[in-house]
Amino acid sequence: MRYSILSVLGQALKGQKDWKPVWRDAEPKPAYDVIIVGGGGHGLATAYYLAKEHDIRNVAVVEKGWIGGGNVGRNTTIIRSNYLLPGNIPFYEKSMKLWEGLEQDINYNAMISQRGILNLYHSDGQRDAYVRRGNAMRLHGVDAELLDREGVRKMYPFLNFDNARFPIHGGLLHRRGGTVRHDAVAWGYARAADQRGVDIIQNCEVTGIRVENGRVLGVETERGFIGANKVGLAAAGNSSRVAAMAGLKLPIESQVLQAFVSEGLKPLIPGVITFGAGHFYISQSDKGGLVFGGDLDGYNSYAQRGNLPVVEDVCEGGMALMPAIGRLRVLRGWGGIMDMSMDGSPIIDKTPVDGLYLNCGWCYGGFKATPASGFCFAHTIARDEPHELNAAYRLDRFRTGRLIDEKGVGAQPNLH
Amino acid sequence: MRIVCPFCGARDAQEFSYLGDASLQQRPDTPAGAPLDDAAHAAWHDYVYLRENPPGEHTEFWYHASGCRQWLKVTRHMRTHAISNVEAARPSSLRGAA
Amino acid sequence: MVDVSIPPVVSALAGLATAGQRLGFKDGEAGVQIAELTGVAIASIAARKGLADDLSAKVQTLFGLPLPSEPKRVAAGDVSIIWSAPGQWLVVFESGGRQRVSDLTAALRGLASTTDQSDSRAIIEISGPRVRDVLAKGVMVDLHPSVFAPGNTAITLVAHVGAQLTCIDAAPVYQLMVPRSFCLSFWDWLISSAEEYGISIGAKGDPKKG
Amino acid sequence: MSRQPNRLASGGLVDRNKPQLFRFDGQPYQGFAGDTLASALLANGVSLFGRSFKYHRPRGLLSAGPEEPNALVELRSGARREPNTRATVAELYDGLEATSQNRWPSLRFDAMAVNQLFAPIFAAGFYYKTFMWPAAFWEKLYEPIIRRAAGLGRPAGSEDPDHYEKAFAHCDVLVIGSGPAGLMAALAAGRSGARVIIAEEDFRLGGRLICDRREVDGVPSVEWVARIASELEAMPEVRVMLRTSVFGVYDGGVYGALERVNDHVAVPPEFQPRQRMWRIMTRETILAAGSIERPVVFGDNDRPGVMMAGSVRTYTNRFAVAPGTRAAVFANNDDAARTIGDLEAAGVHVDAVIDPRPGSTDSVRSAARKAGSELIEGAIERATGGQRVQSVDVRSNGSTRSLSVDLVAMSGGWSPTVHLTSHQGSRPVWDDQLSAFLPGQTLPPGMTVAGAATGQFSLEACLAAGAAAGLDAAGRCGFRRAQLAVPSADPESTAVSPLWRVRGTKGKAFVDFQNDVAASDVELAEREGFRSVEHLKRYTTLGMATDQGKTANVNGLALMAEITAKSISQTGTTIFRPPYTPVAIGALAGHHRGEHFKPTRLTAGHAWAKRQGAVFVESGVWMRAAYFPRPGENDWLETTIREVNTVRSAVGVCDVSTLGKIDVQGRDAGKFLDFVYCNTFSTLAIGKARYGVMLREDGFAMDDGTTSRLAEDHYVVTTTTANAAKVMQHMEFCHQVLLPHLDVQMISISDQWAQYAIAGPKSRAVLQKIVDPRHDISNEAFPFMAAAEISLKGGIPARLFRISFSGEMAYELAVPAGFGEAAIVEIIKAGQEFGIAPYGLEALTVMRIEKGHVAGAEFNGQTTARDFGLGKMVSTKKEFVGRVMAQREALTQPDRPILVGLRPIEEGFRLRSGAHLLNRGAEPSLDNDQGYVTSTTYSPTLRSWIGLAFMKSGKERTGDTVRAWDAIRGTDALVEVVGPCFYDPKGERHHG
Repeated sequence: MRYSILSVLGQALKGQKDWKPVWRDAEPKPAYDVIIVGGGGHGLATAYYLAKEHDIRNVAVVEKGWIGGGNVGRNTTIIRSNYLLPGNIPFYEKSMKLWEGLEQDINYNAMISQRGILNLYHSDGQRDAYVRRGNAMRLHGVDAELLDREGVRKMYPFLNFDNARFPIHGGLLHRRGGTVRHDAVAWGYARAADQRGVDIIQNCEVTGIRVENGRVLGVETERGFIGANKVGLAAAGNSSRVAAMAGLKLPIESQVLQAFVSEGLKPLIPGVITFGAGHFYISQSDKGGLVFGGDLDGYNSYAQRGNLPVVEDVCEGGMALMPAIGRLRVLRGWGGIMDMSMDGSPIIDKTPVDGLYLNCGWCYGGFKATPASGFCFAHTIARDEPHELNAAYRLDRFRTGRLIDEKGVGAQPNLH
Repeated sequence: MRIVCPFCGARDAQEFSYLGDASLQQRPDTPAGAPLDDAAHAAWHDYVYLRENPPGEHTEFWYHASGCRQWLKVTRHMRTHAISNVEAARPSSLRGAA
Repeated sequence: MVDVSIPPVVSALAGLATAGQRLGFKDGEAGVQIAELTGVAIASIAARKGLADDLSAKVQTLFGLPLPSEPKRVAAGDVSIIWSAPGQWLVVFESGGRQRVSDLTAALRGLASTTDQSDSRAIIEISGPRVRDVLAKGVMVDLHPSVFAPGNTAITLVAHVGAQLTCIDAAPVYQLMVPRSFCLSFWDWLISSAEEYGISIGAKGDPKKG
Repeated sequence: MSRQPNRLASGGLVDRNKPQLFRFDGQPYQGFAGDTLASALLANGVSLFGRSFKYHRPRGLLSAGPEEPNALVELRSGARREPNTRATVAELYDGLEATSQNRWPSLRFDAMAVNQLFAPIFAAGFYYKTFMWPAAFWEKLYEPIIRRAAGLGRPAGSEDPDHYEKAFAHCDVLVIGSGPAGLMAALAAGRSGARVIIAEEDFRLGGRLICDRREVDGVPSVEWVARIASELEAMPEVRVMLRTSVFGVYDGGVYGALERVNDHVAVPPEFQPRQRMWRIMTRETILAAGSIERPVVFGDNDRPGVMMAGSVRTYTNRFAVAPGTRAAVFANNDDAARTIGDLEAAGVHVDAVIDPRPGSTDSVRSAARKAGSELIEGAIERATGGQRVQSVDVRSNGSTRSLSVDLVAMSGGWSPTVHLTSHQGSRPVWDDQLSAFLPGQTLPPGMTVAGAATGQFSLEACLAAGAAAGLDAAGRCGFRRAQLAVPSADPESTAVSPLWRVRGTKGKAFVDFQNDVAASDVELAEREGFRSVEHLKRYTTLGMATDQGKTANVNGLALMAEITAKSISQTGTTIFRPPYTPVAIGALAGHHRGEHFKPTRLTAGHAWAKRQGAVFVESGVWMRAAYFPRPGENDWLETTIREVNTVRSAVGVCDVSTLGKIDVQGRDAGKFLDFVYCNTFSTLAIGKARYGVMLREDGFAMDDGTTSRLAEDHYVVTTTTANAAKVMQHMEFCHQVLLPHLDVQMISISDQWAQYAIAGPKSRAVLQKIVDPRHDISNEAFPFMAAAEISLKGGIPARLFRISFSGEMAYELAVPAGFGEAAIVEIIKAGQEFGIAPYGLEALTVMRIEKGHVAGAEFNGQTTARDFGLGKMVSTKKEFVGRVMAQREALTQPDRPILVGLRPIEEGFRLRSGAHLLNRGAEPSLDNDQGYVTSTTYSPTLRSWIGLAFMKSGKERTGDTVRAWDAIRGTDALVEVVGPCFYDPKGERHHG
């Protein structure tokens, strides 16, 4: 049923009786044109754009648990396109443009809210680095403004301007950045893909990838073999594990990133703020919770939980930046497993195996990329070649040295 | 998380810094001056960029930065974080200490 | 030879507190005593490869002390030796000044790499009935007497500052070695952690020695 | 002043001699020491505590503990305001101020209650289906309204005035909870000699033992608790921690706990923290956290006056408060008997006991008979009344009748408090027998669970289980198990048969009270396919309120199971995550805020520079002098220009102590340095210094600095200030992991040496006045790049390096840090006659840019030695870190951006870092991007702004004019591409 004022009011009067499942809980067919491994945001978006942009509808999304149970359901909901390097800017700007039209496109309210992201700087060097970034963004028509200390104070008077260890000098403001209701992205794409005939198969873990003479034939699952002409892997967090089923070793480590939410509060923080002198970023959800996070725990892990030192580090950053939150309480913390790549940038590419495609290495930036990732991965699968937007996200860049290392920390994933 | 440093005893992981996959000890041996063939490039690519990343036990480098400044090889389970072995990266025969 | 025109060595804690001062909670006996040990000379020694045994033998003859092979401190007279890493130790001289380091360097040439560290650390002695309550606010290692007795030492992180903590008496009395450049921050933490119990500042050693 | 109308004449654990005055919504009240805010308000006849999240329905007390979903208030005021504080755990103190929240204008008359009219629309997940038309309205109209309506309490908008601490504790056995199981566990472990910590989140030990009227060892349970408490207090190795909530379980036996040191007073005493966050490291843990009573889901079960039966007993027994006058007891278990007895004892008449179990049970029947209460086999369909329950509709064998009561004590059975057992991923398992989730199979290592937390609901079982657990834990820690008799307890019946919801009820039947999730929302979620527990939670927000579903989760899951005709174990459960109860952010930060956020490092010359009026700047964790203003100088630039001119024309001195310094000794020291640097050091002559560049293994530049050779087997390495620690770690890796066979010893000497750059044509003259005469530092004896160990002022040991960052004849003089201040004083004294002046980081930067030296801005991790124009330095003869990867095609391609100098065409134009370079006439676009400006400065020497940049094919483009495009700052100016070295390119001056 299409969502409209009429249908919503109608159902209100009928006691919400006629709503149908938002997506079918499909049973696997013997074979598909394309199988997407991973029912997270990227996998579901890929299926949607395969159907919408390339009219490939005989598609299955195979998920080991329930859709949206991975990182799309455990992140800090931030979207932005404030990148520094040419390989990244056009891709993330495409993502931002897709976000801007998403709700009308899929008829689902994901509560996209361009509240603005402010990256604070605390030294001249940091300011200059942000100016370099801001200018790079402007070269591609992405919005970026430099605020001085007073400009920041006007926006956020309750930040620590008085006794800070690293005083706030100003910030780089990206007004089109903001937040999205993360779960709704998975559900909305699932609904839209389902409506275009895509099968969403939950509780069906992929246990193997069948390859013969260098060509993919399909996937082995808990529920048996499912054939496919093409298989796309979108299992960020578990990419190494899944790729290993096809004999691939990846330039990726799986690491845990924690995030936190406070008790519900009346509005305090209108936009998104990132601290430049510590690992801390924060926004406030529509429900009133402060959603915040910081650095990776810094070691490999497949356990969706972290440890206390990072919790403390994040809160130290929070108190240093905004001592007004001292008496507010952390309600819940969670950990997501990040595909940390060797240069901090993702991989969307073909693989040495015919018909097998790879979408991984999102580090902790995967959520904001969801629409463009699905869009580009769909294109790469449908056309058997990368879209120009993901032309830089090749697997061979580590060999050639065409790295996309925004932070410039080299081959050490926990520093990206 | 607590790591039992073979020299300092049980310490919070907070005192250590992480490098990762202990295969970084097997540095390719490419003689200087010799021309670099594809094999050499491939070997170096794999050494610098490819990592073991298993969901089970994993042997990795940790550095006791806030303690004895020794590089350690830690064998840890990636799902439980349980540590089954810790040893010095440098064999004791090559340490200053007897 | 030390020349009279040489100015005194200035401690990193100079001016932060003066002996006899009382800080924090005022009533009753102070919960902790804090004193800086000044006038010490410190050498770090690292065994040359394969010569650890010869080095310990040499040190034994020089000071009648063994080189601890685990995190321990041994002391005799005005000399103490503190383990600082496998094959590395700190030799602390409470008198005689920097000359002692030069002498040691000469004596150990070929056996050890010796480095003067006399100015690199402040040494703070802390004791009193509440000393363990104070240290518990930053020290992550277990200080229970059954596991951290006199002679035990630990290089560790204390309130974001790398420091070396040694138990030197069962009273208990602890010695903290803090990198010079971090002293102000460390002092801020120490005082704010101790002031609820009351602090009395003391003094140890002879600040005049170069 | 009200006189506590509902306070019982006697009994309870409150101190009637200590009256406490407090205010709620401005209204003054009186309570007693030992009260919670909840019990005190209840004693004063207050039944309306708050408003619900979505519908703003009037809400009263549901519970008496941390599971409370309804009675949330803003505690304290001003900067100390604490929103969402549970009245049920807020300890009463004299002068307490509390305000109700999430209502307007007042708690009684809340305009937002109109939401109840729209309840049919506001079903679960309705947001996702609407607010999309027209698109622009979401951010402009809908969302702002929703945000204002959402949220609960108001945060204080200003800095938290209290301070917080962290602390670390170690023990053999950690006991969590001090009910019967916890007390026995602590006693058993303590008597066995183990180091024990027993943590209780309440301000009294005892758990249910002080809330129910029980007998242990033949004495009233309250007395027994007191006896055990004093024995525990007397044990030297046992630490009893009251007001301490263990909130999280972490790897390696680490537990997070929050001690509320001073939340029970208006303001913390001087020198004391408000709260202390403990990291407890333990070998064994006994979880004795008890259990939480479940509500029953029936129509309008959220009316104030509808309370959990166990909490009703807590209020009557522990706090001596009568929660009502005429009660109905509605329970599916035999606790009903105790509830009836306690209410009657408190003078509250129980009109009816409603028991859904066919035939009820003997114990309930006899209790009802004794109390003269009518026993009704059936269920409550609906509670009626507005801001207080007035009656209940009871259905019994087919017919429904109304009973007028002002108190409903309900009980749906007990859910073990298993939260901490699942913090490491272990899922609780459903037990049909007990109709409860029990701890999962794989508990966190070292944890055992005892008592009600593992489904042992009888007192005797709890006492026995606690004792056994304590003895076993001590035993596993190597202690001899103490002799310990398990005390007896009065008999009881714990029979229960599940009742999740009363079917076919009218009105909203709430599952999650705080988030207003009703049974109908669970049904809708199922209808729309959100059947997995994770989807149910996320779609309906069930269990996501501040109580984390402590009273709601199990009922919600049971409902979903019922609707989908599955068993509860098939339906499964979400796992709990830390923290168990919400923890203040300030407590998790502790001491490290404001100026103490990170440590501050100071050089030995800091105090001196301060006295000279230096302006300091953060440089990593260091504070460095940026410039030394003099009277009459208007800004940093004017001062900096003067400092530069002084150096270029005479002599200046700069504190460079922050540079990392590493002492490298050993027979293989030279060989080792050859491996970590891209250029060669084994060939460096003794008494010489050399500039070196270090690469990462991936071939990009990592750090640079000068290294000097003091002896055959002794080098001193300097690193940049920023990378000191990183380089030390890297060098240790290279030695310990890659080249363990080398004889090399490394130690940091950064804190040992204070170091000053003395630069300018007169620098030697200055030094000659302080360096002891026996050291010849003439140009011949001590030329450019010479290094030596010397002495000053008749014996101050020192090291002298003839190196230059400024481009002038210059030296770096190092002295033991203890002489750091003395040395700078002597240098200045000696330099007076030559017009010496101290200079800071700004002037240093100006001069290094004039010389085209690379620094932090160029070492951005994306650049190579070749990009710096230092390709020639890179050895081709020897192996070193980064050698092979630096030869990859993208790192060597000819048009790769390389370091160039820039000079604005327009006189006086201020060139700024961060600008990008475009060819003249080219459209601003990423494709046309030619490079970017890394460092800029005003050059007093050239009387112009100048800059360094990385530019595509930069070398070939020398002489070209390009655009410095800075849209961020709104400038777009023409600049000439020149060589990176603006000053004395031949390098004649530093040769002196």
